Amino acid sequence: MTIFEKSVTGRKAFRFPDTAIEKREFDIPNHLLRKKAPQLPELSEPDVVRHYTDLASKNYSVDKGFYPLGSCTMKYNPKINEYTAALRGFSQIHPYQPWEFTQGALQIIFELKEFLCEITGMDDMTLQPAAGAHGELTGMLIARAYHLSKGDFKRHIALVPDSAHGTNPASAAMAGFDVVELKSTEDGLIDLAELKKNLSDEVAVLMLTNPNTLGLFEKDITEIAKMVHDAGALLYYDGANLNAIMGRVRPGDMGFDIVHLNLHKTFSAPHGMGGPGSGPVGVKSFLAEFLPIPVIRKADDKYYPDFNLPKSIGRVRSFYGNFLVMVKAYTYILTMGRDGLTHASRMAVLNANYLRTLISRFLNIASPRTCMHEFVVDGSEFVRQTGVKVLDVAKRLLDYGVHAPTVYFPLIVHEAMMIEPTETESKDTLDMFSKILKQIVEEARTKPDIVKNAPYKTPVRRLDDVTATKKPVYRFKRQG
Amino acid sequence: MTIFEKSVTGRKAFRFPDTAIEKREFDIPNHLLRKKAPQLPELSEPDVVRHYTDLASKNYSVDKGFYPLGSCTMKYNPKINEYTAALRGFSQIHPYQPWEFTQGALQIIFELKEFLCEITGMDDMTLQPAAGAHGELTGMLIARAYHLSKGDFKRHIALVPDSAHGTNPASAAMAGFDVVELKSTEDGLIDLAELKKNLSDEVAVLMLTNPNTLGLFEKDITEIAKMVHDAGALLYYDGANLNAIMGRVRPGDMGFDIVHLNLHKTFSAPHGMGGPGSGPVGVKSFLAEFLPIPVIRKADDKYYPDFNLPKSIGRVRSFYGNFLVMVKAYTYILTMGRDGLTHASRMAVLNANYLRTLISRFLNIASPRTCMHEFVVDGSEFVRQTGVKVLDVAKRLLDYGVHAPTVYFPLIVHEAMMIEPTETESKDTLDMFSKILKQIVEEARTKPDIVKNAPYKTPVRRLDDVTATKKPVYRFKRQG
Amino acid sequence: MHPYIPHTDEEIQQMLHAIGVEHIDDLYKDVPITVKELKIPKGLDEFTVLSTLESIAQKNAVIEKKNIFMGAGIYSHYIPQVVESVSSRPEFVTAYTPYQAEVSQGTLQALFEYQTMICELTGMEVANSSMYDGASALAEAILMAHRINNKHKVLISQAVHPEYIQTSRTYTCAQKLSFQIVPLNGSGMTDTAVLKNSIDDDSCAVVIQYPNFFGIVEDLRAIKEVAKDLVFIVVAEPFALTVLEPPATFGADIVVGDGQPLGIPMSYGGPTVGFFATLEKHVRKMPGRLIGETTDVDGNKGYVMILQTREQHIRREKATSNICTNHALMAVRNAIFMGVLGPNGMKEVAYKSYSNAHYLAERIQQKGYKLIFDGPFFNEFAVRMTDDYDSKWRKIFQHGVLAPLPLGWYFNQYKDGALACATEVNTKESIDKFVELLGRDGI
Amino acid sequence: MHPYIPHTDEEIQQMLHAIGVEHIDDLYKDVPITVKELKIPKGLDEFTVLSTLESIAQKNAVIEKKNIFMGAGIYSHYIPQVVESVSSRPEFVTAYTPYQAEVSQGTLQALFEYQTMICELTGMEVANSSMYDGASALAEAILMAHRINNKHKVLISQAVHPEYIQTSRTYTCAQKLSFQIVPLNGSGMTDTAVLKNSIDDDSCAVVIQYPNFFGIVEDLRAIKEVAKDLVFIVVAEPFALTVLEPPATFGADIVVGDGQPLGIPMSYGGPTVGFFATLEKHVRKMPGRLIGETTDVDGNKGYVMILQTREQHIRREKATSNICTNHALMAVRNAIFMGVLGPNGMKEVAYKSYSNAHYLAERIQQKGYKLIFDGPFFNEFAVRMTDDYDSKWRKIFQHGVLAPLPLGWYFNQYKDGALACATEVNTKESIDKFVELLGRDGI
Ligand SMILES: Cc1ncc(COP(=O)(O)O)c(C=O)c1O
Ligand SMILES: Cc1ncc(COP(=O)(O)O)c(C=O)c1O
Repeated sequence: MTIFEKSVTGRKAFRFPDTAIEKREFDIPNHLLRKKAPQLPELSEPDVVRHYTDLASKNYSVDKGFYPLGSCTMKYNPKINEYTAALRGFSQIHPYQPWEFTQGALQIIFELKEFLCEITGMDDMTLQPAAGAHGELTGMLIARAYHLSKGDFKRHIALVPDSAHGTNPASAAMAGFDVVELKSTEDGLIDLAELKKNLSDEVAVLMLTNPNTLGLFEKDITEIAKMVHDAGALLYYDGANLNAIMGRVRPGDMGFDIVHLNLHKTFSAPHGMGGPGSGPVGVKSFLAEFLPIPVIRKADDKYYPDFNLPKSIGRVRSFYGNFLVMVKAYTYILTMGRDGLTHASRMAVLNANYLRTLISRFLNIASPRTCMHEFVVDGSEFVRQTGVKVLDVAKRLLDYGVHAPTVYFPLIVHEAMMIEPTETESKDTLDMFSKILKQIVEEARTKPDIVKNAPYKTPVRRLDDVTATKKPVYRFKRQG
Repeated sequence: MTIFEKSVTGRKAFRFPDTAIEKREFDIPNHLLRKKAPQLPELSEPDVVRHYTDLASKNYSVDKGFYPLGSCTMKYNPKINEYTAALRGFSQIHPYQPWEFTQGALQIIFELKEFLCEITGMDDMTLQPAAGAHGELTGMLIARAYHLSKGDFKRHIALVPDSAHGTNPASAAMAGFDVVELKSTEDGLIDLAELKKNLSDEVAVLMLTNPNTLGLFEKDITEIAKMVHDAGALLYYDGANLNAIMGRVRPGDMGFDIVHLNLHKTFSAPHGMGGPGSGPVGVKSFLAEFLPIPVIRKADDKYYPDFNLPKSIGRVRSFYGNFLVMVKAYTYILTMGRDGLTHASRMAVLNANYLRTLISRFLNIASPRTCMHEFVVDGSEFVRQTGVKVLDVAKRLLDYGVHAPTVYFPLIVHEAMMIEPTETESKDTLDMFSKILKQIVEEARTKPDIVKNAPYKTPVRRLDDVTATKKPVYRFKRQG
Repeated sequence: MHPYIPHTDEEIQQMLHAIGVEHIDDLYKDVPITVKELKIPKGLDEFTVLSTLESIAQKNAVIEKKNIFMGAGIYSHYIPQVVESVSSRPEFVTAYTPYQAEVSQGTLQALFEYQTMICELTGMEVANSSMYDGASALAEAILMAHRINNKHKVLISQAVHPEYIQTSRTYTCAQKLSFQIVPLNGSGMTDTAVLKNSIDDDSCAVVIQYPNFFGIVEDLRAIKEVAKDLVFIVVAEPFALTVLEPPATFGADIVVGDGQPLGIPMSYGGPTVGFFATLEKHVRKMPGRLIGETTDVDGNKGYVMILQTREQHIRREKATSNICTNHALMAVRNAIFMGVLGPNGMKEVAYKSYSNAHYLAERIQQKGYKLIFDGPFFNEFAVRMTDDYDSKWRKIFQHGVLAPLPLGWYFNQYKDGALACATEVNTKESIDKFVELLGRDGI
Repeated sequence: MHPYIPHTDEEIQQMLHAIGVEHIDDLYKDVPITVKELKIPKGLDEFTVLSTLESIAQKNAVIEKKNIFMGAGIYSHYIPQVVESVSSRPEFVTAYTPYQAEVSQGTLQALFEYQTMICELTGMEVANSSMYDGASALAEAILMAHRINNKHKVLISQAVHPEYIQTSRTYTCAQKLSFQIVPLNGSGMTDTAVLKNSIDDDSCAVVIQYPNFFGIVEDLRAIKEVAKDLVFIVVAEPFALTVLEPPATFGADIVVGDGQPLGIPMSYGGPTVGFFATLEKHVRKMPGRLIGETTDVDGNKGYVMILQTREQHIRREKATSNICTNHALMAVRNAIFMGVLGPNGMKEVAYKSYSNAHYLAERIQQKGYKLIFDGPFFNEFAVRMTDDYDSKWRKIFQHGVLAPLPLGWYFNQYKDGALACATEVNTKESIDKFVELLGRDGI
């Protein structure tokens, strides 16, 4: 039942203190005064609690179990992070307070930036973007500003591999580039010949993620970087997959000029049903002057926001970004330290390879190469043989109490299932998941209808999203 | 799966700071040093979170839905109470700090005592007892001390109605009394003749709750009090049912000499799967000298603990009692105020009578009289007609997503179902519950097996508690 | 071993064995080593981390709620504890985008209800399930306007939040959109005469804030009259919408704003959440995620993501936006907050804010300061202070009061100006105290 | 209308109508009116309540963990945030006694696991699912001993926590039990010679604390040797049990203690939780609730309350105890905490506490103070200060240090004594600072 159907006129869950100031009627022209109150629900406090307790019980979450959503790095979200972010000194401050009195907040931003620069091998960074895609837009606007600042007006192309995440081309387009798709090799890697063919003085940027969306490390990265730079273009790093390589190799060292990160992936900030995240963008020093304003700097042991960047691309959002998410990432980095972060990457890679090994015994893996922190199952043979779709397998997994992997992405793998266990999962969990998946594959061969009609044990069963889009219902409407 | 089965040797979820002090080996005789480590589970932090998240999902709770457990006053537990009790100034203080530096804590205890004295009409109070039964023991020991102090050594009897809660006779026995059960009238009230017959100079106390466990107000209470006092005995009030009468009549005004309360019932502190609660005991002034030590007093605007009560019964537990529970009750009383508490009682009585009316349409109510905050269904006719037990009905209710009422209590009603909705439930909820119950009664008549084999939708189905007690398994043991 | 990483040495060996390699480094064969050791501190236990963070937090001054007289996009309101308790449930916090709808009905229904509430507040027909913040929501609205009519000139009121304008410029700089700032008249409203004259054939959209940055309630009817053929974008404040006629009434095409006032702590400005609402006819041009109602195979009601072909994961470079991770948790927080306050609580906040702001304005005026504009205002207003106001403002802060925003930060012409705000958290006593401080010598 | 009470006027009317009465007062016909208006304040909004409580909390001095050198029954330990987060889940907090086992498996399994952990710590065969606190658990243990052998004299070590002895006296005063306090020898251990001589035919039980109130590790083997035929009751500290041989090894019949050290904040002393463990042969004499394993009709494992015939709701005045509401949530908190620390973490705390306490003792001795006893101690020890120690102690407090407990409160013979404590939260720096304060002039 929706919250609106639980509403009873006159019920209330709130009470406010007296301000000792007389209530006034609005002295505002009548046509600007609201005639019909918005139909918000009227509830008691227990009503509210029960409504959302009920909704909560209908959600799968990391705290509940295994959530191997490829590309999303659903690692465990430490409880201490929630605590530190809720400290009054962080949550109860106004962004326009005099900066002398928000030195703690500015210190967090500054030091987090330093940490992340060190981890990525970049020279400067903005923490303003609110998510990965937001960071991509920021980074691509920086690339644009850079070329324009050199008077180089003809670089209108962004090269994006066909294996890239959808946000890459979308962000490139928002930043004004024409997107040219690079076909990958059979292996799912950058095809050097293809790259060469497409490089020209019209190319502004090549966007990559490394390891790429197949979980494979682009071993030719140094070569690629050289080619791109020789062509006068910039190399952009989508940091979604940084969780594989921390403490071993850094995007900056590989030749990347611009990097975005996802604090809600690699740095353990929770995903909040879809956000908020945080998408810092790091750059090599020659691009620092284009960063969004303000940039946080330190002088004489004081931190301050610097608005004086005449070449800045400007702002990409209000204030300083998702500050409380930064507090969580900062807490996490202090907790993990250089040793812990390195260990995390190594265990993430170990987990992925172990699970890959188990699953390879009964499903095809898209690439024969050792994977990094994730891998992709190629379900095409399975689908052909059983008539069961990868989507069906995903739904059936829900019945067994685990979350499904990312499906049908990356687009270059047919019937893809993209699996990222992360380092916080244990061997037992991976064993269990592999066993479940194997059982489903078995079911698909012997009793395919069971799988095709799954799920059965979820709060609702298979939902009709086709009709939902064809005849969209955007909001609750009272009957009659 | 138990937490022990999830354990993996060497896993850890903790890390401690360095103290900068060298680790020493124990300089303790060898036979006193532990040889075999306790088998506690070894887990990671995510393991712990998931284990308890899973357990949590298997619990019914007030935040989830209707919990009409008669006699338990399962009212909504306000979120603000949890917040105030967690304030560092309350949760992070040692009970042996100099009392000059715990003035806030002592103020809470003192003022809460004053509030509760006002609400109950008593003159003084201790907040030391940890629960209702603990309060009963305290109160009965005070009664004992009182009679002894007067040199009255022969009063060895505590009168307890047959409708009383089990803790009443148990507490009386612990306080050294011989328990004599008073038979109730047909109506479930105190039988004045029976009382008269049992009163003598050997009777120390009559224990009552009013309204009683049938939810009926003992209308002859003034008469009863007079009889008891005339016989030289004391009148004890079990405050479990105070939620019916706040702001209208007070135990002290009815003639009660000793009162215990349950802060976890009437005053909204949560029940915590079975506790902690808090069971303050209030007394008339002539009994104040017997209260447990320390008593919190105020002088010159300072609060202090007074240990100088030579006639005190002593301590009933360590320190000051369940202090954080007191903070919750204090928060609640400030929030509700005199108006809110009175309103709460009235709405609790309205809810009970409304639900009683609905249910009386298809089940027998134990008493024809208007009820107070709860009422009892007499299921004997239903059981006779359908062969379905009240226990079965209780189990079937679980399938419909509500908690069952208290069953088989009070003992004087055959096949009792004791229903207490509390004031925080809405009319919609009561309508829904009555509808569910009606449907189950219907099922019992038409398809009794459905009810007899319930529940079906719960995390486990009907459990075998007979074998569990016959061949008890007290703890987890590793196989083999 | 790290508390969050479960692997024991033994398990690592077993896993390596199963994979068929000897060392973890064997898995990294393709990957060069460029780092010997990261120059960040070694990992710490949580108690040391906690005390470190606590001492950093101490370096931020927390002003008592009642002493905050600044808004300017981030507002201090009461947030009932139940909002915090419910929205911090791990089932909400640790879930992601509802890719598997059948195990995400909590998320989906909560967002569907959020969308409905935003529709109710704004009067619009469709709302998405969140944007990053108000500023980026406006930027996306402008991009959407461009998609609607393919025109290039955006007429934007000078009284739109300066950071929103900056953000919109950044977002749109590559789209060949030009911005023309429309100045204000003496009452602090966007000058409709100038607006009218500025409209030409290539004019894409008009952007008005309601109430505007200076607190003045803009006459949306008058705007619409002169800008009929433009895409009409309104940036709105949610509490104001409970008492002001919703933008839909005046023909708004897109209504955006920031949800921070609705139960989100000030948080140094983030995370907040952007709301975004429009008309059904524009829905396929709309950015962001949409949740819709549907049924499952058994006919039970349920919720799913709809119209996903607008989005980046399907449409890629042709998507209506690049947004992927949005601010769902904050949107649900808004919904929980509105569920607690209901229409009457929302209105009570609006009334109290209005009354307090007007009392504050009177008291300030009694001290001899003049309001900059004479238009009707809601809970913020601009007042002329003195040329040294910025330093006065810092001094007042040291008395535990966050005084009105120095307008000189953003507006040369209001160098001596301040933007004052009051909400339900201020009291007569706190206002009187602030006004006294304002007039005190040496401050 | 109150936020927690949902009734609208209209609903009240409908309900009254259904009941068939006109006014709510009609439901109260039997009930006299003796109150016109309660003399307590009117109800307040939650923000005013919150600021009231915050200002009351401010009146309590919170000492930084590392500067706490007092235990005496309540100990300052680290509590990982995950313990707080998990144990505050509303599914645990807002449930009651698992009367309906099928919807209480969370509670039941958690308590079953808790029982198992207590058995592991103590070495005993059965543990119940909680008592109120350590003191009342001891009192109940003594009553149980009396049920076991029906004898009347309880020999109780002088080094049992004084409040535990007081509580036991109160609980048992009506049972004709007599208490004899057994004094200590020079090493601070219960004097076995005196104990031996005190035993007679009517001796019921011997009660020893392990480590004892003065921190000394009692030789349980020696006690058992002289008190073979008595019910052997041990009051134990849980962290010590991870490194000391468990009481079961020495023939204990009942082991009780307080679970506060295991993840429960000091909380001004409450709520904590009492643990209670015994041998299977005594189980039917045991107080409190027991959870056992069983199966459901489908053969699935599950948990239920067992042996309920011992309890008050069935056995009434013949029950083994009157306890009903117990401290389940605190017991589960103990279990969560032990789940986080595991055997190694528990041991690490024990080692750190031991090492810190011994460093502290050395430093104090270097200042010329003498330990009262020369027996081996765990994390507490008694030291002779000066006669004015109580006032010194208060002065030190004003420097932000909670110094050792003045023993004069409870023991005339140790008027100049103090009971010091160190745990893993203290550091070299904090210990050095305290010792410096102790020696400073004017303090
Ligand atoms: C490879 C990759 N790039 C970019 C993104 C976009 O990041 P965000 O969702 O934070 O905007 C994602 C996120 O899902 C991703 O997986
Ligand atoms: C009528 C009555 N009296 C006494 C008690 C005992 O209170 P507690 O459980 O807090 O010990 C109860 C509790 O269930 C009760 O219902």
